[in-house]
Amino acid sequence: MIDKRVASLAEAVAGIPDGATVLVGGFGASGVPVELVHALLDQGTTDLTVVTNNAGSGETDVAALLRERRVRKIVCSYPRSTGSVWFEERWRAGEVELELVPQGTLSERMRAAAAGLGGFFTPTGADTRLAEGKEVRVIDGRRHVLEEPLPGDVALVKAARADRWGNLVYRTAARNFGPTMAAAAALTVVQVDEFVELGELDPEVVVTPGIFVDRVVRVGAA
Amino acid sequence: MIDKRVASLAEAVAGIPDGATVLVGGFGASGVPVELVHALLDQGTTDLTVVTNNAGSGETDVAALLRERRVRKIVCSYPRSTGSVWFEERWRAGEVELELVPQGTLSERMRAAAAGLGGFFTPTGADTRLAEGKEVRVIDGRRHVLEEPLPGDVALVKAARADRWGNLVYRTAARNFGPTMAAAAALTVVQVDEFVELGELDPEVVVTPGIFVDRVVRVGAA
Amino acid sequence: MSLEGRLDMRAVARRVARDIPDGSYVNLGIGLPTLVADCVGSDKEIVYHSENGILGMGPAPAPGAEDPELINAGKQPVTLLPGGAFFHHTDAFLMMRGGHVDLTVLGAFQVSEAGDLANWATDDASHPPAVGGAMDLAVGARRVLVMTSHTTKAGEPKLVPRCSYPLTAAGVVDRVYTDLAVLDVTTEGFLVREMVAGLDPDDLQGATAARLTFAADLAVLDPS
Amino acid sequence: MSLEGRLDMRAVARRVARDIPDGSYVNLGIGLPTLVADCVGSDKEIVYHSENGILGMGPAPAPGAEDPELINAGKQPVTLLPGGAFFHHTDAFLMMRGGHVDLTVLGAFQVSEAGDLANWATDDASHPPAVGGAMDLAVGARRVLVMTSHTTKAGEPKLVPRCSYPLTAAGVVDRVYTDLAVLDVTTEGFLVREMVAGLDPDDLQGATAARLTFAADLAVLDPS
Repeated sequence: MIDKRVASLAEAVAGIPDGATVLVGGFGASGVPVELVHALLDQGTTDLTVVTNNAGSGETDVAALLRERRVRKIVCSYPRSTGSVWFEERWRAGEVELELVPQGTLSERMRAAAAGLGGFFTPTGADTRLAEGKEVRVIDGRRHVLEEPLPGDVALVKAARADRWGNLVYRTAARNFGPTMAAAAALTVVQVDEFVELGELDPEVVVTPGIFVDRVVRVGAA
Repeated sequence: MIDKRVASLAEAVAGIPDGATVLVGGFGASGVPVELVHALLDQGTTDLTVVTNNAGSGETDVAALLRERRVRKIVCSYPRSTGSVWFEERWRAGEVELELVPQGTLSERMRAAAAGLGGFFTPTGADTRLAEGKEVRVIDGRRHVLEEPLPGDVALVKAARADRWGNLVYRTAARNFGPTMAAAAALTVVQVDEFVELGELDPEVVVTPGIFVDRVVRVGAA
Repeated sequence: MSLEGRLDMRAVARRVARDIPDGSYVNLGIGLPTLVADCVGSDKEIVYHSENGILGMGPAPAPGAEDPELINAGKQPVTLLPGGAFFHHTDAFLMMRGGHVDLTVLGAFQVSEAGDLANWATDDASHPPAVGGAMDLAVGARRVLVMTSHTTKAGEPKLVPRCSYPLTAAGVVDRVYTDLAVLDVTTEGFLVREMVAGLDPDDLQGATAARLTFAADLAVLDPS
Repeated sequence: MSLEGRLDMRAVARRVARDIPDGSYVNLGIGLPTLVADCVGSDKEIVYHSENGILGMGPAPAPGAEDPELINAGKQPVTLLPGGAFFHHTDAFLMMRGGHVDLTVLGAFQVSEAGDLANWATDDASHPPAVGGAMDLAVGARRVLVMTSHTTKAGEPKLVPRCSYPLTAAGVVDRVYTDLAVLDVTTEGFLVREMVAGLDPDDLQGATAARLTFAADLAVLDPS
């Protein structure tokens, strides 16, 4: 019997160790697994490498992790945005390491990890400082950079609905990094708005099959 | 105004030149764009490189192309199956070149072309004769083979429904190579069972967005 | 030097919009380029792509009707048109990098005469760097249009022999639309196609660090 | 040499089935391994994966209820269980190569003492080669189980020091289930865990080209 549903946010993030690489879904405020990130914060986990597109804003989610000095390194494409004060503060103080990755390379590197690939050549970033130190090769007349897979120990993802097998569907543009991150981590933890019965999700419409998912929690759960 | 619907199978394959590399969807008899392949046959197009998982069976689709000597080369993972007599006949006579590719590498190479990547390292095929002549690199302690992108001049794909923008949904396991091939070709031609109005396909459920599709024809159309 | 004919950026957006073919798949960079969408005639059907997994973006929603998860690359609320679709980030960038987006309009700090684009970093060490999807769009869109003021606010030329700012991508820009001119990037450098009414070629060259050539059929930039 | 206790392959399938943990994601290779699905107890919930884009495959449909497009890797009609999902080929192989499939059961021409697997080509030059998804499964599944007769019909050993047939993948096999024994691939080669009742270790070694070691807790292979 497969049942990936857990009863609480605390249970959802239980066992995530200090030092983990955590993939955090979301683009701006869309699709961010806010409650899961706060559960991780409440648990006290620290020394994290956080992979996420933006570096948080205001006092919530990734910004709160930064404020509480739980983040050793952040891997992202666009850390500087309106309200990214805690990232900027920690970065200026040299308290957080930044690995800046072009957005498409960020998601493709996670996909490579998900797909068991050893890396890929991409034209993105060639001839720029983000290729510094990387292998460059001319392929079909164009310069390409060799990029490495980027796996997570953990992925924290927000979806709309899940069944007990962990099949997921998302809502509008909140899908963003969720499907890729869910597939790229050793432990994938998902928060959803709603649980549905097995078989209720149309098999043509499942976006993330449960094979990628380990734990699902309904937000609002105790 | 975007309207990718064409009125006939002949119009759907019009202009596909001799010598083209054609990606043909399908796995066994599931999801094969039979009518489009026969339209290509009727058009007389020849000297083709056909990329497809199997090499056809009996007297239809890819088997018919082989019988009529329209195929110079076939790139596939499993050419030998029940009824693949025309492939075997042409292969034994040295009339068709075979490039054998592991199935996952076949689809991943087409995806790399679709994604604008210059190639990828995969553990699949390392230490086997299918890696002969290819660059091998040890990554993370494991031997990987460098594989090249595999783009098509044309993709022939079967789907279930389409709207005038070319958005597609498929039916059960007939989806197979369709979404990847549709994205990997310069000209993507799709046969569907049904046209629907723009907006009728749920945006959460579109499997192949119309950006990948050039022409759509309803089978049974004149 | 008289640069009196300078257009406002809305007029530049109108000029860019005229060059977008009916039926195009278009990605508009954040900031100024988003003005272009409002200027495309209703006779054209354009499918707007957003890097966060949207095709078929429509205009901003009515106040109060915003969906906080349905946003564009600039994090502003948007709507979805009939025929639109959602997909994940990796597929969104497959579309961009893989040459499926017909055209992008991007802002720029500098464009070089070789078509190099610098639009992501100014090397201001007091701010952390941020790149987003700029590099992917620049290398991947079939046609890269740049929309920018011809000079900086301080009067520094933005069209240069070589970019001094960090590159976004090398040799990618096809055409530049400024508040003074429309210029193609050619193998011989910038070729001026159109200039605003009343501008003297010498004055345009004076506002440009790169050497300009002028098209034989040089036209007046119509700001309407 | 007495190999009288040989099991039929259905009994081997039953033995394999006992080793599949409840809740596993499983891909069964075409041919003999598909027997395993029928032998898994109803107390276990197993999610079967098929390379052509299916998770949650159910048993064969009733005669007349076949859907010609809903087939498994062996091109036989199947059904889909509640909770199942369809996806495209590239995602199906992402699951396989990326270590998401917990275990696979594969047939074999030969397995070497280093865990090398040869199961796709016999170098019969009169037939064209075909590989399918065999290499992807072999490198990607978290656990690779092989199910095979201990020797060929002609009596040639299939468990060998080095494969003479072309490799599918090197160093991937975890455990082998034959009609005579269950053997783990260890850093010291084949370790016999179980043998059929009444079989003499020397006879098993006699039917095996690779050197065998025998587990201290060697057990009888229960075929029930």
